[in-house]
Parts: sequence; structure tokens; C-alpha cells
Amino acid sequence: MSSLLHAFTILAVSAGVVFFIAGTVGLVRFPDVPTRLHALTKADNVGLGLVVLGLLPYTGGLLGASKLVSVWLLTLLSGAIVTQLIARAVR
Amino acid sequence: MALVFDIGIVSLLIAIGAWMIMARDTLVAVIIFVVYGLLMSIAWVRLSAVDVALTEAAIGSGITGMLLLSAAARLRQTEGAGARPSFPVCIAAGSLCALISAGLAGVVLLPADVAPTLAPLAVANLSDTGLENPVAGVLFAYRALDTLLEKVVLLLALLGVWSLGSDRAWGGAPALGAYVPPNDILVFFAQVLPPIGIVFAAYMTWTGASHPGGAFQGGTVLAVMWLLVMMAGVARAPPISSTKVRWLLVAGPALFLAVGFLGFVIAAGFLAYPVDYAKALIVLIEVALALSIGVTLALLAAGPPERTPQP
Amino acid sequence: MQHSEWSMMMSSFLLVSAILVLASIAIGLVRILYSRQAADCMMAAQLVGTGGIAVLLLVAVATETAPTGDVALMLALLAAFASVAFVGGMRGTGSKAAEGADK
Amino acid sequence: MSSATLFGFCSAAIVGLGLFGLIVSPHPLRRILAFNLLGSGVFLFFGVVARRGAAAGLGADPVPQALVITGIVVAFSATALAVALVLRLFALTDEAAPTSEADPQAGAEGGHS
Repeated sequence: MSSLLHAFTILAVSAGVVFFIAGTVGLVRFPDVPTRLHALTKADNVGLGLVVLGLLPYTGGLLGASKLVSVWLLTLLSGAIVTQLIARAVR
Repeated sequence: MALVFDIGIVSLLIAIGAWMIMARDTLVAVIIFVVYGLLMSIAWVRLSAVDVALTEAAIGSGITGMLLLSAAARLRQTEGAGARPSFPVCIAAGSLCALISAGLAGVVLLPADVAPTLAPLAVANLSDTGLENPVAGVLFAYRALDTLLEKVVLLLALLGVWSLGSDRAWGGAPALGAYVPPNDILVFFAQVLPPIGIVFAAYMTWTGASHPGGAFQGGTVLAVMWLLVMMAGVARAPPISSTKVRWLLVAGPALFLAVGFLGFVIAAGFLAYPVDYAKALIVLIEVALALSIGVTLALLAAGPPERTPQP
Repeated sequence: MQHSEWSMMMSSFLLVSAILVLASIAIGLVRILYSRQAADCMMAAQLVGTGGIAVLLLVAVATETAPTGDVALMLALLAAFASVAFVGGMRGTGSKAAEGADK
Repeated sequence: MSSATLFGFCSAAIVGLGLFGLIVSPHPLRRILAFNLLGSGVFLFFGVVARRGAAAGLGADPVPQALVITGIVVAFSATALAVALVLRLFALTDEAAPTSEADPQAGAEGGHS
């Protein structure tokens, strides 16, 4: 059981890191503000979600796990709203 | 491998600090300051100081950043006023500061043979307070006088800020809403986030007795949520002459002081707690303090009154 | 024996992941804050908030420090607030500066 | 090298940087910013002392931690007061050039009016 869980964590966290790196590549390479905003929030939020998913087996209990999931949900919410705010500010 | 990570975060912190000093634009410098505070809380976690990490994230970056940012936005026109000192002066100042840094680094390199610590003492007496978080024990039991006086300092600072308003505006409200032009998304955000924040603040205050957290962190989250609501224009800033606001401001310190004097009657002396009720009293003080800290910090960040009071 | 080997490997893996995310935050920050456009600077809190939480969680699990879910929640809340303050600060009075920077 | 030593070097560097910024920055707001940086370096130094005092099953000595928490809150209140002073100063002197020599005069003027 444990090696299967380890494999799951390694898989999810690696995927998360790839999304973070992809987000940064997008941030560096994309030509204008809306596309960069897109790269930053979408990729990083997926990256954080995957990292949280991968770390869930280590949280030691339902409370810790739900805390991590709510961190991710909160980031999603604020990411969506802040993106709108920034995009309107430049329009 | 942990050391490699530490080297990474330390060099990032130093680079960001240097960048903040050198940045040409004050607004950008303030943004870098906020980023620095967020990263600094990771450094505090690495130093096993989770209580401090929470405080740094909340106060060090969040509310200080908002305060400095609104000031920088207002002083936009004065940007570029004054010139950097001449090159030789910069060199002299730079070498002086490098010398001080080297001295401090020397102190770090040559530690005492036995690191001074009060941790065993703090843990040994913790059971008398009924708390499980040693930092809360220090703040509210061993050094309660410091914490009480700190609350008084906060109130004095608020009095100082208020007295900097113009004579016409005395008794009026701070003009916080003017800083962000409100729009529907911001209003939505200011309606969705505060309930979450208030639950989290209550949790922080409650959990502070046994886990990292406490009245400071909880109060700061309350302050931040209130500031968000005021910035979005969902609720206006209260006039500083409001009796309700003033009661909230003094509730925490007053209760703390009352419990302190009660100590003469029911315990060993000023700010001493009876062993049986220590935890209950401390949690009660923390709840009142969290409310007062929230109101005080938010009003400190909102600044002096600027709207003339309505009759 | 095998268990400790696994956890050693896992801890190294998580730390390497944390370093990679930290590096990508650093590069992103340089890109954002050197930009001539004001809107790019407003993204800084979002970038460091999201990435910082990931770094924090990875490191806390890898080094088995105290549970840091609360710190992560605090960072998420405060990063959101800071982003709003950034938008206000860059836009509230700095409209002409922002326009100037857009060119 | 232990990670506490590493953070100790970091605190030394940040204190130096903050002090440098405090001396060379022309704008009062930048000086407040630099002063906050300086303070955060000092706090970090306390954190290193706390980490080295880890004992009795704690990761760090709680007393310096409590000092730092108090310090952060007080630093914020001082910053708020300083920012209010600077804003008032600029409001009264109406875009007067805030060179370092003119500062005390401007302050005195503000006090009289």
C-alpha cells in the first residue's frame, strides 16, 4: 500500500511542478498582459491543485486534508477574481 | 537537500531586499516589500517558528503592504523629488553598512558555547497556565505585562494617527473608499471573502491556546477583512467619534487590565491567574483582544479622518 | 529499513520539487517586475501566493515540521487581499503613470 | 553549516541592506520601507537565536518568538504613524521638494501652520 501511495505522490507532485514551470515559461514568453495573466493563474492553480493532491496522504487525518483542499479552493476563488480585476484595470 | 533549499530561499530573500532598495518606482518597491513578506513567512517556518510565520504573513506583508501602497499611490506626484546622495556618500554608506553586516555575521559565526534558552523553563511551567502553545504561554502568562503595554502602544499610535487629521475633519471618517475605484467584481469579492476570513479569524484565535495562532493573527485577519469591505465601498469607514468604535478599541485592553487587577484578589498578584481558571481567563482575554486588535489595526491602516463629520 | 529508505527518497524528491517551484517563482518575479506595464506588477502577489503555498507545503512535508496548513490558509487569504490592494494602488491614482508605462 | 547559521547570515545582510536604504533613499516613504526591511532583519536574527535555543522538545525557544510577534505588531503601528506623518507633511508643504536637508524645516513649518 505504501509504495503505491508513494508512487501516486511522486506522480502528482511532479505533474504539479511541471505546471508551475509551464506557467513561468508562459509568463516569460507570452506577448501581452491578458495572455500572461492566463498563463499565470491557470497553470499555477492547476499546479497547486496537483501538489495538494499529491501531499494529501501525508496530512495525517481528515482535518489536515480538508484544510489543504480548502487552501486550494480559496486560491482558485481569489485567482479567478483577481484575474478579472487586473484584466479590467488594463482594459 | 534541505540546506540547498535554505540557500535558495536565503539568496532569494537577500536579492529581493536589495531589489526593493534599488527599485526606481516607489509603488514597485512596495510590491516587492509585500512579496518579500510572503517569502519571509516561509523562512519563519524553516526556523520552526510557525506563530511568527503567521504573524509575518498577516501583518508584515498584508496590512503593512496595503498601508504603504495607498500612501505610495497618493504620493505619486512627489516621486523623484529629492536626489540620491552623491556617489562617494553612497560608497561610504555602503561600506559602513557592509561593516555592520560583517559584524553581525561574525556574531552569528561565533555563538555562545551553550545557546541561551528559556525553552525548558517555559515548558516546565506551561501546565500551570492550562495552555499547550508555549508562545501563547509567554505572551499571555509569563510576559503578560509586555502584551498589555503593547496594546496600549497600539492605542497611542492610533491617537497619534488621528491627531494628524486636519481640524475640520476631526470626528469624521477616514477616506478609504476613495483609494480603490469600486466595481462590481471588487464588491463581489468583498462580499464572498469576509465570511471565510471571519471563520478563519475565529479559528485562529481559538486554536492559539494549543497550536500556533492566537489573538494577534486572528485580529489581523479581522482587520484585513474589514479593510477589504471598506475599500470595496460595501461599508463606509466609521467616523472616529463613533462611541461603538471607541468601545471596541478599548474592550480588549480594558478586559486585560481588569483581569490583571482581579489577580490581586483571586491569585498571587497583578496579572496572575488562578491555576484552575487560567486557560478560561486567557481565552476570554484573547477573544476580546482579537476584536480590539482587529479594529485598531484596521483604523491604523485607514489613516487619519478626512471626511468632515456630518452633523 | 526499507521504510526509512523510502521516506528518505521521498523527502529528497519533495525538496527538489520545492526548489524547482521556488526557482520558477524567482524567474517569474524578475519577468513581472521588470516589465514596463503596470498590470504585470499586479500579478506579483498572485504568483508568490500560489507558488509560495506550494513551496511551503512541500517543504513542511519533506522536513516533517509542524503542520503548516494554517500558514498556507493565511498566505492564501493575504495574497488575495494584497492583489486587490495592488490593483487599487496601481490604478487608483496612478492612471497617468500606468498609461505612460503602457506605451 | 546549519540552516540556522545560514539564516543568521541572511539577517546580517538584510540589516545592512535596510540601513543602506535608510541612508541613501531620498523619498521619506522609501526610508520607511527601508526601515521596515531593517526591522525584519533584526527579527530574523531573533529567530536564529530562538532556533539555536531549541530545547525541551520544542523546535525553537518560545521567548524570542513572542518578542518577535510583539515586535512585528509594534513595528506596524510605528509604520502607520510614520506614514500618516509623511502624508500630512506633503499635504501641508504642497509638493515641496523633500530633500534630506529640507526635511526638518518642512516639519517645523507643518507644526506652525
